[in-house]
Amino acid sequence: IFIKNQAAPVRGIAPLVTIQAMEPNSAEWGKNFPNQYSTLLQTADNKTRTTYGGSEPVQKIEADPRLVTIFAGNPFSKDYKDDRGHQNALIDVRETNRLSDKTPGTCYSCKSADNPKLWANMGMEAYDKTPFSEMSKQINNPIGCANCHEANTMRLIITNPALDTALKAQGKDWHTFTRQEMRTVVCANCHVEYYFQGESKLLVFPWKNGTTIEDIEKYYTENGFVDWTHTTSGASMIKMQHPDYELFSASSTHYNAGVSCADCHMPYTRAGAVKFSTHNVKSPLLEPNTSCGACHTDVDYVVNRAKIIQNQVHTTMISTEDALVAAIETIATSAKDPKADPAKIEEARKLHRSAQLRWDFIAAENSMGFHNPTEALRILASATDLARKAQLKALEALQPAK
Amino acid sequence: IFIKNQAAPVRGIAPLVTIQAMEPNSAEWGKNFPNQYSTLLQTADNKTRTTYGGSEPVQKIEADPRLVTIFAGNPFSKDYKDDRGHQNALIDVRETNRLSDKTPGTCYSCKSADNPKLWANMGMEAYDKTPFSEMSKQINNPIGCANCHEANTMRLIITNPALDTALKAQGKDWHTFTRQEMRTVVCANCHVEYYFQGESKLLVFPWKNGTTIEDIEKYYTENGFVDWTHTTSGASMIKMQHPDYELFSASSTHYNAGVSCADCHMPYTRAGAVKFSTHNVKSPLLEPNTSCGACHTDVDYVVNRAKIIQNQVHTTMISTEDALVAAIETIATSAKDPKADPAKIEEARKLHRSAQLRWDFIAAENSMGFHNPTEALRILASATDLARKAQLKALEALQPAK
Amino acid sequence: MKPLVFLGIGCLIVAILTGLYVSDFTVYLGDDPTTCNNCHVMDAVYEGWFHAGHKNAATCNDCHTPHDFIPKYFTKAKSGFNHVTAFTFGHIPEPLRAKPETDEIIQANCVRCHTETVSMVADGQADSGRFCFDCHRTVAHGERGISILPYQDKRR
Ligand code: HEC
Ligand code: HEC
Ligand code: HEC
Ligand code: HEC
Ligand code: HEC
Ligand code: HEC
Ligand code: HEC
Ligand code: HEC
Ligand code: HEC
Ligand code: HEC
Ligand code: HEC
Ligand code: HEC
Ligand code: HEC
Ligand code: HEC
Ligand SMILES: [Ca+2]
Ligand SMILES: [Ca+2]
Repeated sequence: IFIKNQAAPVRGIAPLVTIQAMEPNSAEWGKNFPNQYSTLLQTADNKTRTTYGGSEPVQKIEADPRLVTIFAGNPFSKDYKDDRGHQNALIDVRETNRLSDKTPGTCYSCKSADNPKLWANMGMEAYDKTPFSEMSKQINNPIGCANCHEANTMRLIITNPALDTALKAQGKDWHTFTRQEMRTVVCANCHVEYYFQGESKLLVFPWKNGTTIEDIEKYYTENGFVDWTHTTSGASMIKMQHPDYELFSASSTHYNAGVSCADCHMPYTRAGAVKFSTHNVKSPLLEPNTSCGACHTDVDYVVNRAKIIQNQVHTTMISTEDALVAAIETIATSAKDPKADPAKIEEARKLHRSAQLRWDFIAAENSMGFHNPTEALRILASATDLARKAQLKALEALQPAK
Repeated sequence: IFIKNQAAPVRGIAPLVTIQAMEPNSAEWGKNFPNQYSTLLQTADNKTRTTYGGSEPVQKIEADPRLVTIFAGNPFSKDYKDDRGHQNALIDVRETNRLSDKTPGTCYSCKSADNPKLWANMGMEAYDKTPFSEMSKQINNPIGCANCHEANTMRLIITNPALDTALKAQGKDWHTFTRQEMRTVVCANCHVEYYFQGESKLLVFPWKNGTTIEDIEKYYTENGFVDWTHTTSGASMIKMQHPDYELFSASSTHYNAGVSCADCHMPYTRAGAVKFSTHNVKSPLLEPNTSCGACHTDVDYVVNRAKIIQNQVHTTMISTEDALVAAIETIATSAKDPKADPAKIEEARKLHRSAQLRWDFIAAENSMGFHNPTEALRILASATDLARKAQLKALEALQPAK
Repeated sequence: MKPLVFLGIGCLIVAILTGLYVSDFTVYLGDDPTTCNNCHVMDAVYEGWFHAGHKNAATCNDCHTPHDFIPKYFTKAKSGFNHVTAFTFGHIPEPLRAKPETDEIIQANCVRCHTETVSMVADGQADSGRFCFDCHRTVAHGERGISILPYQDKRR
């Protein structure tokens, strides 16, 4: 059966049924592509944990109580779980304690295959303005084929208008990207830092100045955006969210070498004699032979290096958190002191904001630094420095002027 | 069997003359090995600078005046040049302003091919006790074949008794090392952190607990060694010196992959049809095609990544230096204050020592972090944190006790 | 009884012959690289070899089989057996990886062709514990991840 080379028609894409443009139901697409569909469904049931990742929805604020102080006043201090497979996106966004009456429809932007059609029909502005509970009625499918592919051609496309806009703002047009670039950029539909702009809660990616942490900080400073006010330090804060794409693409070893997200998270697998991209997207450390083994001969060696890197980043991140907690507490104490110089307290708060958004860029990113080890450590080192400077400034506020 | 499958005579080494054991004069060895000898001589004339290295004796304390504050009280605040090729070792050690009347013979340990024979004849203790100016009479040859090779067999061997002892203290015997391991360990004869033990100024490598920075700090804390007392902060300091081997071997990407110092710094070159190890040891960034090119096809890509890494490390290192300078000045100010709590000042000084020996581990290392990027950044991040903590402790010393 | 035994033996012979026929047995006796590429699981290594430095210098067997007559055919038979059984029964490792014996064979072949070049450095003074292709990682099959993964274009 497998013996000879298979004839071309059996190997390629021979569609059985024609798919409607932006079809929200992945089962329909699955009729043509059973392997991709069945592996997509497997993301529902992944359970294994790795040292710093995996698919268990571990409650992070219990695992690391510093986070409660660090996020004081923000919904993330109430509920912050590790992410799991794409099939769970809808369940998880509906169940999180971070929701409130004011949650906008925007929160569905990265959770459902219904979006492309809804955005096409009602426009993103209208979608984002609709309250979350209201939008729920029209959202029935978790992440699926329509989030990443054009129907029938199966080309990778950008489906989230916010990404299209953000790239345009940088003078980039994704239609000119190579296929290998698309294997990364398609993940940037969702795995990126975002904020809700203005009253209409429009989804925007803060990339106008570029995508490094310094560029993003500059963007928020310029437009005056504030996610929340820290209830202990009083600083105007930014919450970073999953900047996987931004960290990875900041000249990391793998990015510069032309490696894509899909190379590691959707490696080619074989079913019979056919090779296809597994759509069971998960931690590559769970199956390093298929994932890393395609490029690295000595898989034990690279997995071991990955562990060393993650441990180095984790140790450093914990030191940064200790510094942040110290800064927050010192600012709070100084601010209460009637003799404190208010200008200096304000400077200390600005330093707290700068420190924490840097730390969060690495903490909210999902690979414990592996996606870009040296950049992660550079950023954490400067976050620690800024946090300690915030603490020093808060103490200075109590010194009599000379 | 296949690796060693050639009969000895065909192997190309057909000695013309027999060499005396530990022959100090490389020209003698050169009769048998003209390629190795002529490339060794080339290290005399290298002049090109790279962004962070190369072979110009740049005066570091002029390039970066923070170093004057950081090394206050130590000879390195007077003269601290970038290193250059092996042929210059003798000239440079004789000309440095770091010498004084008290300089012991030990300072010649890593500068001359005369050493192996002298150590064999007079013993290392006697050698090290002899004043530098006295030893000068017996030292005529710069670094040469006898520092790395056994005569005639041309086997790589360990010639510095201090290294032999240091390895033994860790339960290691270099006679069991593979050839590939020797291609790294032979550099550890010299490119390692050392100190002068006791009155006799015996050369010792502080490796009993291991070779990470934490192990080395523990060693010095346990045996109470102090290099000098910082004249501004008053702390008991350790000066780190060229821990190239220790940083590289701390599970770096290349070390873990089995790459050796010689692979990058002595890459194979061709003379006619035959290839040999170039003995013109210098920055691999000067000839990356030979150095990196055999393993990495895309040489521009790796050189670019090396630059990015070095820039990240350099930026972080400068922040650490700023933190150290702030700590030093704050401790000095507080220490002068009669109201200061002396116990807290002492704690601040200990923190200063811990911070600075970490920073120096990376600053005195010669690759601007490239030898082990993540470890370098991890160490700098913790150095910054410790320096800021020293500063905070010095301020705390002035607070009235609660 | 007897006819049954003959029938059994006959079937066995037919089965073996069919096996040899469908697995294209005779091609394994030659040195043509397209033989190896017969299995499309080998597409990527074939493509890699085709685009890398040795295409004009060495075929698969120049590197992958020993060069004395008997070991050569022994290796061919052994790995041929592995290949066919693996392929027929679907035990195809993911990804394909050279076995330690294969590494030794390749190394010997590198040295066989490049004896003069490496005469000064491969002098066996101590076991270096590594292979030519630890440094020359791309000479045979091009860049990994580009060649070993099928159907991919490179970004730059
Ligand atoms: C070179 C391989 C590689 C590339 C390329 C890569 N990743 Fe990863 N990714 C990893 C590894 C390794 C981890 C850590 C997994 C762990 O700790 O279990 C990870 C973790 C993650 C996680 C968290 C997984 C979990 O277990 O919870 C997400 C989400 C993720 N990556 C998304 C991305 C995105 C988006 C891109 C592209 C922008 C990308 N990755 C590129 C290797 C890679
Ligand atoms: C439509 C939005 C969207 C797109 C496009 C998307 N992701 Fe995700 N991804 C998510 C969401 C949402 C989750 C978390 C789901 C949950 O926790 O319920 C997630 C989770 C993950 C995880 C964690 C899985 C686990 O088991 O812990 C990985 C890894 C991941 N994504 C990688 C990728 C990669 C690689 C791509 C591109 C090939 C990609 N994602 C494209 C939205 C998206
Ligand atoms: C730009 C895309 C995007 C938007 C907008 C977005 N998310 Fe997500 N969400 C993701 C991705 C990607 C993941 C998986 C990676 C991670 O958890 O860091 C995720 C994971 C989650 C998870 C599971 C992990 C966890 O954090 O507990 C929840 C719950 C969630 N999102 C809720 C929300 C809510 C509530 C909003 C609106 C405030 C929202 N998301 C807006 C992309 C998005
Ligand atoms: C999270 C993003 C994402 C989702 C959701 C997704 N795909 Fe894909 N798909 C990819 C990527 C990335 C590739 C690799 C494309 C390439 O190499 O050009 C791919 C490749 C494919 C291919 C080409 C053959 C292969 O396996 O490489 C087919 C067919 C395909 N997907 C079908 C589907 C179907 C059917 C669904 C829904 C059941 C689906 N995909 C859902 C990202 C996705
Ligand atoms: C598509 C190819 C590809 C895949 C898949 C891949 N890598 Fe790499 N990896 C590379 C390239 C290229 C480099 C750069 C070095 C080089 O040129 O050899 C690299 C470098 C590395 C390094 C050295 C960088 C450092 O920071 O120490 C590590 C470690 C590593 N990879 C681990 C992994 C792990 C773990 C996985 C799987 C999760 C993986 N790689 C998957 C191609 C890949
Ligand atoms: C993977 C390649 C590689 C390995 C292995 C390596 N180095 Fe280096 N080394 C470099 C690079 C790159 C630089 C930076 C040169 C520059 O900045 O110009 C460097 C710099 C140096 C310098 C300073 C050179 C100068 O230009 O002043 C010294 C000394 C040095 N290395 C010694 C060692 C020793 C000793 C070892 C083994 C313990 C070692 N190296 C291992 C690549 C390597
Ligand atoms: C006998 C002691 C000794 C040994 C053994 C030794 N070095 Fe050096 N090395 C030195 C000294 C001393 C200098 C500085 C000479 C000067 O600046 O005058 C130096 C300088 C260097 C430089 C800087 C050259 C430049 O142009 O900037 C490099 C690179 C280097 N060594 C690498 C190595 C490597 C790799 C090995 C092992 C193969 C090695 N060294 C073995 C003592 C030694
Ligand atoms: C354990 C070996 C070792 C000992 C002992 C040693 N050196 Fe060096 N020395 C080196 C190496 C290796 C280098 C090149 C690397 C570097 O400069 O960091 C070097 C470089 C130098 C240089 C040129 C670069 C510079 O720093 O200006 C001078 C001068 C020098 N040493 C003087 C001395 C003096 C004085 C002593 C005694 C106090 C001494 N050395 C003891 C190994 C040693
Ligand atoms: C700084 C240390 C050092 C010095 C000094 C040194 N060598 Fe070497 N030499 C090496 C290393 C490392 C190798 C590589 C050995 C291996 O691969 O086993 C080597 C290899 C050789 C080889 C084997 C062939 C080759 O090129 O790889 C010969 C012959 C040789 N050296 C001769 C000499 C002669 C003659 C001198 C003096 C003129 C000398 N060496 C000085 C470190 C040194
Ligand atoms: C003897 C082989 C060899 C030599 C010589 C070599 N490398 Fe590497 N390099 C490797 C291996 C092996 C890895 C690990 C990744 C992998 O498995 O491909 C690596 C990884 C890297 C990486 C990714 C690691 C990171 O931290 O980002 C960079 C960058 C790199 N090398 C640069 C260089 C440069 C620059 C030189 C020359 C100065 C060089 N290499 C010389 C074998 C080598
Ligand atoms: C019948 C299909 C087929 C043909 C024809 C074929 N191979 Fe393979 N090859 C495979 C399969 C399946 C594997 C994986 C099974 C294994 O690892 O033993 C493999 C694995 C290998 C390996 C890695 C495992 C090892 O033995 O080190 C090498 C090398 C190899 N083949 C070389 C060749 C060469 C050379 C030829 C031509 C003379 C060839 N193959 C012809 C199917 C084939
Ligand atoms: C110039 C020598 C050379 C030639 C010619 C050559 N190979 Fe290889 N082959 C190698 C080397 C080297 C490796 C890698 C061994 C390792 O990394 O352990 C390898 C590995 C392989 C592997 C295992 C895959 C892997 O990445 O480990 C297969 C399969 C293979 N070769 C098949 C072939 C086929 C089929 C041909 C002819 C089209 C061929 N080889 C031609 C030297 C060669
Ligand atoms: C059948 C004989 C033969 C075998 C076996 C062989 N080579 Fe070669 N090799 C050649 C010839 C002939 C050339 C010159 C090719 C040219 O210039 O096009 C060459 C060129 C090279 C080159 C320089 C060109 C390049 O691609 O970078 C290197 C390096 C090399 N071989 C290494 C190896 C290694 C390593 C092996 C074993 C994995 C090997 N060779 C096996 C015959 C062979
Ligand atoms: C330590 C890394 C390393 C190892 C191991 C190694 N080589 Fe090389 N080889 C090199 C470098 C570097 C060059 C480039 C020399 C030049 O171009 O000046 C080279 C050059 C060559 C060349 C000449 C290429 C040309 O362009 O003409 C051949 C042939 C070769 N090697 C074969 C081998 C063989 C066979 C082995 C195993 C016995 C081997 N090499 C082991 C690093 C290595
Ligand atoms: Ca997860
Ligand atoms: Ca230098």
